[in-house]
Amino acid sequence: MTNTQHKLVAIDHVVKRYGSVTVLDDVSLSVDTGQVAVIIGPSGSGKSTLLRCLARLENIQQGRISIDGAVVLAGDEDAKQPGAPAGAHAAYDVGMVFQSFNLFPHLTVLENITLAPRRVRGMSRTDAEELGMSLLRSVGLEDKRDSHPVRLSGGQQQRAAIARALAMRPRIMLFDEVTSALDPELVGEVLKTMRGLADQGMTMLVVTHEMGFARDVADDVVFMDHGSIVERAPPSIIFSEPREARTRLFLERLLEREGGTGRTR
Amino acid sequence: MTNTQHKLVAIDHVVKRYGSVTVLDDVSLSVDTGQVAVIIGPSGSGKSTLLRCLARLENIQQGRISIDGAVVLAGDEDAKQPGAPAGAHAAYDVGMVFQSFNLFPHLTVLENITLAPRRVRGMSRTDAEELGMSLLRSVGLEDKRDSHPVRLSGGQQQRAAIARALAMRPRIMLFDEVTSALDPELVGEVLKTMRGLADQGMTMLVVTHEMGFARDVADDVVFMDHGSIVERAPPSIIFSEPREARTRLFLERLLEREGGTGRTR
Amino acid sequence: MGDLQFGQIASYLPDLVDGAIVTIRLSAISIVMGALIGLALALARFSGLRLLSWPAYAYIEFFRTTPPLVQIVWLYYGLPLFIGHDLDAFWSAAVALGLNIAAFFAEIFRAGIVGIDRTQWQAARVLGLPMQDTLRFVILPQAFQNVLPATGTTVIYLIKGTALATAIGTPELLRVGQLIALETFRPVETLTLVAVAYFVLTYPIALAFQGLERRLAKSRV
Amino acid sequence: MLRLDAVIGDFPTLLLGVPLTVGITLVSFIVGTVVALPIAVARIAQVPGVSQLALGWIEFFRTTPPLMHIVWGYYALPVVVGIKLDAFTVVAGALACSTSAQMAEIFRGGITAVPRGQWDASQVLGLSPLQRLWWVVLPQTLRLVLAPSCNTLVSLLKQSSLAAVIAMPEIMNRGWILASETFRPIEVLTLVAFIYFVLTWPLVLLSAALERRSSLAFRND
Amino acid sequence: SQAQSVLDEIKQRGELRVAGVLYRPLISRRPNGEYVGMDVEVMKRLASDLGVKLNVVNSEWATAVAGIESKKWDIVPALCITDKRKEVVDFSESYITIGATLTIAANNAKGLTSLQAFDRPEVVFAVPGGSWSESVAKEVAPKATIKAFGQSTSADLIQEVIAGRADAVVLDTPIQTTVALAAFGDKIRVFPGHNQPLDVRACKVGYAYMKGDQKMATYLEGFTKKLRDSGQLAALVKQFMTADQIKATD
Ligand SMILES: Nc1ncnc2c1ncn2[C@@H]1O[C@H](COP(=O)(O)OP(=O)(O)OP(=O)(O)O)[C@@H](O)[C@H]1O
Ligand SMILES: Nc1ncnc2c1ncn2[C@@H]1O[C@H](COP(=O)(O)OP(=O)(O)OP(=O)(O)O)[C@@H](O)[C@H]1O
Ligand SMILES: [Mg+2]
Ligand SMILES: [Mg+2]
Repeated sequence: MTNTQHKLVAIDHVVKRYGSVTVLDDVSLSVDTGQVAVIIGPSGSGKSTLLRCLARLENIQQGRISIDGAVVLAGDEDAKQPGAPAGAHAAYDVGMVFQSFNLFPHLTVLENITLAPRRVRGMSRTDAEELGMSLLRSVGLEDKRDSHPVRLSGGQQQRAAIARALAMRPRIMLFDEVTSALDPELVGEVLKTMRGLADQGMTMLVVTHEMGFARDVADDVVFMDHGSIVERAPPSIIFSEPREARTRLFLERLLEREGGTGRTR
Repeated sequence: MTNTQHKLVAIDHVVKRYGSVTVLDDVSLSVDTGQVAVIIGPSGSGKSTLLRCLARLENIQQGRISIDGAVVLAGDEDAKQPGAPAGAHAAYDVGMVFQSFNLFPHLTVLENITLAPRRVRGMSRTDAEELGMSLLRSVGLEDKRDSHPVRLSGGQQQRAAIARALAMRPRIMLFDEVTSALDPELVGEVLKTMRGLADQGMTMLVVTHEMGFARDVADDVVFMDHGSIVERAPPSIIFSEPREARTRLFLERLLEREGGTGRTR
Repeated sequence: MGDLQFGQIASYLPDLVDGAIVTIRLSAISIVMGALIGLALALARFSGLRLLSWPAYAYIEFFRTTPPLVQIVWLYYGLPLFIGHDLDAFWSAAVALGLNIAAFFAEIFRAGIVGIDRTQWQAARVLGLPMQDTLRFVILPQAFQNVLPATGTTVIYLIKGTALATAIGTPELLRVGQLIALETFRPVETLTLVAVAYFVLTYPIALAFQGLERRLAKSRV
Repeated sequence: MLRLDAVIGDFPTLLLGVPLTVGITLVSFIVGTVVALPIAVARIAQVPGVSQLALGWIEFFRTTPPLMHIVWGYYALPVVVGIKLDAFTVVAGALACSTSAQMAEIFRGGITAVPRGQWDASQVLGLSPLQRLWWVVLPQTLRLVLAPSCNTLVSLLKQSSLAAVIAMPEIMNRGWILASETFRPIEVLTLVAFIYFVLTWPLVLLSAALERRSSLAFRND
Repeated sequence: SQAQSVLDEIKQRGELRVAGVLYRPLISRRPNGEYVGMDVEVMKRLASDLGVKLNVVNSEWATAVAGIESKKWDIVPALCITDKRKEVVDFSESYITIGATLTIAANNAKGLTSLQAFDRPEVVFAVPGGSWSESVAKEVAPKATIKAFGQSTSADLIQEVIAGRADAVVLDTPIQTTVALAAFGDKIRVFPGHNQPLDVRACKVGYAYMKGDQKMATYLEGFTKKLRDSGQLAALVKQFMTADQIKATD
């Protein structure tokens, strides 16, 4: 087993199958406190599944996932582990933001944010709303507190979703292609919010196609393909001289859309 | 009225309202045979509406749209025009491809393509399938003829949708953000198909955020904002020295997502 | 089972089978009729033409808000009074139930058609497909998939509802049960057998619709 | 020929049946709906045994006629097991059971229509399964289930006339008795239909209004 | 068609249509669809007298008379003649009289051993609403509670007594009681006794037809007389109205 004793997030030899299809194939990855890991890879390579396992939205067949040293998810084909029971760490140690925002459409923006603190943490309405407003201010949405999600632009919805996740004070934030459903000119505002979070030292795992963001913010870029981690390196290295041919091919394909001009970006 | 006598597509002072909201505000635009016009602009600026009017999916309140000199759509607030009745040109002079593909999910790819030629043009099944297969070959999908759309990747679906539109042998093709619902690494294949069409001399109006495509393929780039055409110029000019401040602001915002690196692409 | 005696009733099984056949015929006729009229009504409601949609609306609400039993009696006894033309008990029941169920089918079908994404209409329009082809080849096949579960429920509901024909003496299942009860004075036992017969008739239909739903769902995802 | 004047004097007798008809309808609807929710959840839950039990309940009450349940509850229970429930309980109970089957399917449709992402998002926030259902999913199903629930209520109102088979003096039983007394079944049943129409029409309007309003809140134009 | 008699219509059409109401032993429908009973026999003779076919049409009590007006059938047999009914239809002369008995559960604890005992509010009579049975119940026990069924058969009503849902039902003697006794044996009791009708309001049975049809009235009068005089009626009554005979046809 790899040495992951002191890492905040430790994914150890995780295998995840749907029926006979193996979606995550012996994946190991660890992230330190305050680190930002950007995960890239072709469609279907298992990026979302990896994040969903971390958020405990899926079960796994083998391996285990630990947060701050405590196992939170173990493979159900493995022998039962003694020691810390799953869930020793509160589920909300991990916050997640989705591509499709998934705001609750029947609630206002502020209600979206205060729901979990009130129902799960048992916060009073006043306290929760105070917390909610401070988060809304930090993502620049204080004037939208009483709007329903449909009345917001995509970028505003996504920022509200980030605020909602932060309201549970998670130690780790997961972002799954949070900008790909947005109009291009709205992408910037969400990336800016994420940048701010990274600057404040939040531990983040980010699946994205925004290479500019990866280059600027990531401590490490992880390239996945066919359910495995192919390569992990700091952005400066992976973009200029990827070790693996598969990584290079993928990055080239991403740039192909720019046409035959051969322009790099 | 502007002189649009000999243009293939002529949009003259078109006003389009939804209730009291004016979505197209006195828009005039003409495109010559074989020209490719790329339309850009912020969300809600009326780009889709303009294409939809051209495809006669909407009615208009004022102005008129002509194809090859014949009026195909006239404002319903204008006095009734003498002369050519609307629809003198077959509706299928104009083909359109949508952002969400809109393939018919209950039909196979080949059936999607042959439906209109058979029902509208009265082609025999054999002829229609022959035509369909040749189009599928041209978009590289001949092995998917009997698949249902759900079994295809987004990029394949979009290429099938293009083939379906082409099967009616339109003289003008409209593309409305045809790549924005696609995974980034699948965008290239669709853009390549469109590039091929442009090379063969198809007259095209393309709404897109792919600036690389605009730069390489467009004869003219049209910038729209708030229902009006702000500026129209060849790509070399509009990207380097846009005349209008609004155009520059929009292009800067598009690039902002690339982060604080100030990198241009 | 305590005081219940089923043995005596067993000898009437052939009669129950005859009754079941009448029930099946009644159901089949009214379902086909209801589906056809229902589709026409749904299209009329959808057409946006006042001249079509208002009568369709009135028809649907009339048949939904008045009891089907009364509709059967109206047709059986009222029709000869008003138009001088006579329908026998079987056809009165079949037609009345068909007209009734048409109203329910109409609403189901309309919901199915409305549920098809607008973009499908637009895609067909841009290809130049005329209205009737758009409906026939693009919209209705998809709507059919959407309304399958509701249709299954309605069909089962109708089969059980054919028992209302008893009121005018149509010799369907429940009526035959009634006659058996009259000869044996065993209504509870008879009705239990009748209920089993309804179950035998409807459960395969419930299963068939479940299966169809599952199959179509698979071809979608 | 239609001599409404001959029976109009008996109209108050029919009206006396309204409270009972409405009472049976409301009680069985409320009880059926409350029971339906856990059944629907059990049907969706992938717990072996529990889902099958729920499915069995739904299919049993969907495929067998409520008439049989009433006759069993009223006549067979006292004889077979010595339980003697009063007529109202039997009818309301039987109708509540079939309502629970219908409403469970409606709830299931509503719950499964809520995108998976809503469950995921609320789970990641740490909400318990019940909290997810109550605070996030159910409120979103409202707009989908309101209209079909209204339709169920409308059908139920008419089905409450089954109480006539055990001589409960609701509208339909009173109608048949009047018809036997006056020999004017068409006229009497026309009055009966009119009363049902007056009772159901507001529900139909309400259902349409609810459908329109609740879908508005989710549109962004 | 007002002036024309139904009788002419019957001859024209070559078919006599009779409402197939259910009133054993006068007329009943076997589960296999066959109609049997004394009135069926009488109607067969009527049809052959007219030189036409007999067609017994499915029918129900509540709507039987309406069927005469809407020309579903020409004659409704087996109806007790009452003044109220005479307002709507005309009747032939009565050809048979039926008495009534009260059937109760053997284990009934209300002490129903005398007629006075029935005349208490806590005694419940299950009857078809608007029927002759109901009028009998109201006459013998005006204080008793009436539980009126809109649509029911005597089998449903017996069930009321068996399940303890009602105390008594009014059955005509002796046929219905015979069948009931055969089915339930010592679970039920008949008051005053089997083949012992109550001394009240016997049901005079006649045939109903379209009101004001003089020709029909005259014809039926002649036919009934012929039937009675020839001894056929007495033979039919003997054949159908005895308990033993009914048992034999089961
Ligand atoms: N519920 C499921 N049942 C079966 N297979 C699944 C399921 N969910 C995902 N998969 C499969 O798992 C694989 C990995 O999916 P995943 O969503 O993790 O990929 P991804 O890298 O996030 O792709 P994308 O860039 O398209 O979001 C895919 O092949 C997918 O088809
Ligand atoms: N059916 C409608 N009713 C009312 N307003 C509408 C309707 N359809 C579009 N609009 C409005 O018309 C304006 C132009 O919409 P349009 O879809 O043409 O913009 P767009 O430039 O294509 O935007 P995007 O980049 O988001 O696709 C928007 O403000 C939109 O809200
Ligand atoms: Mg993904
Ligand atoms: Mg658009």
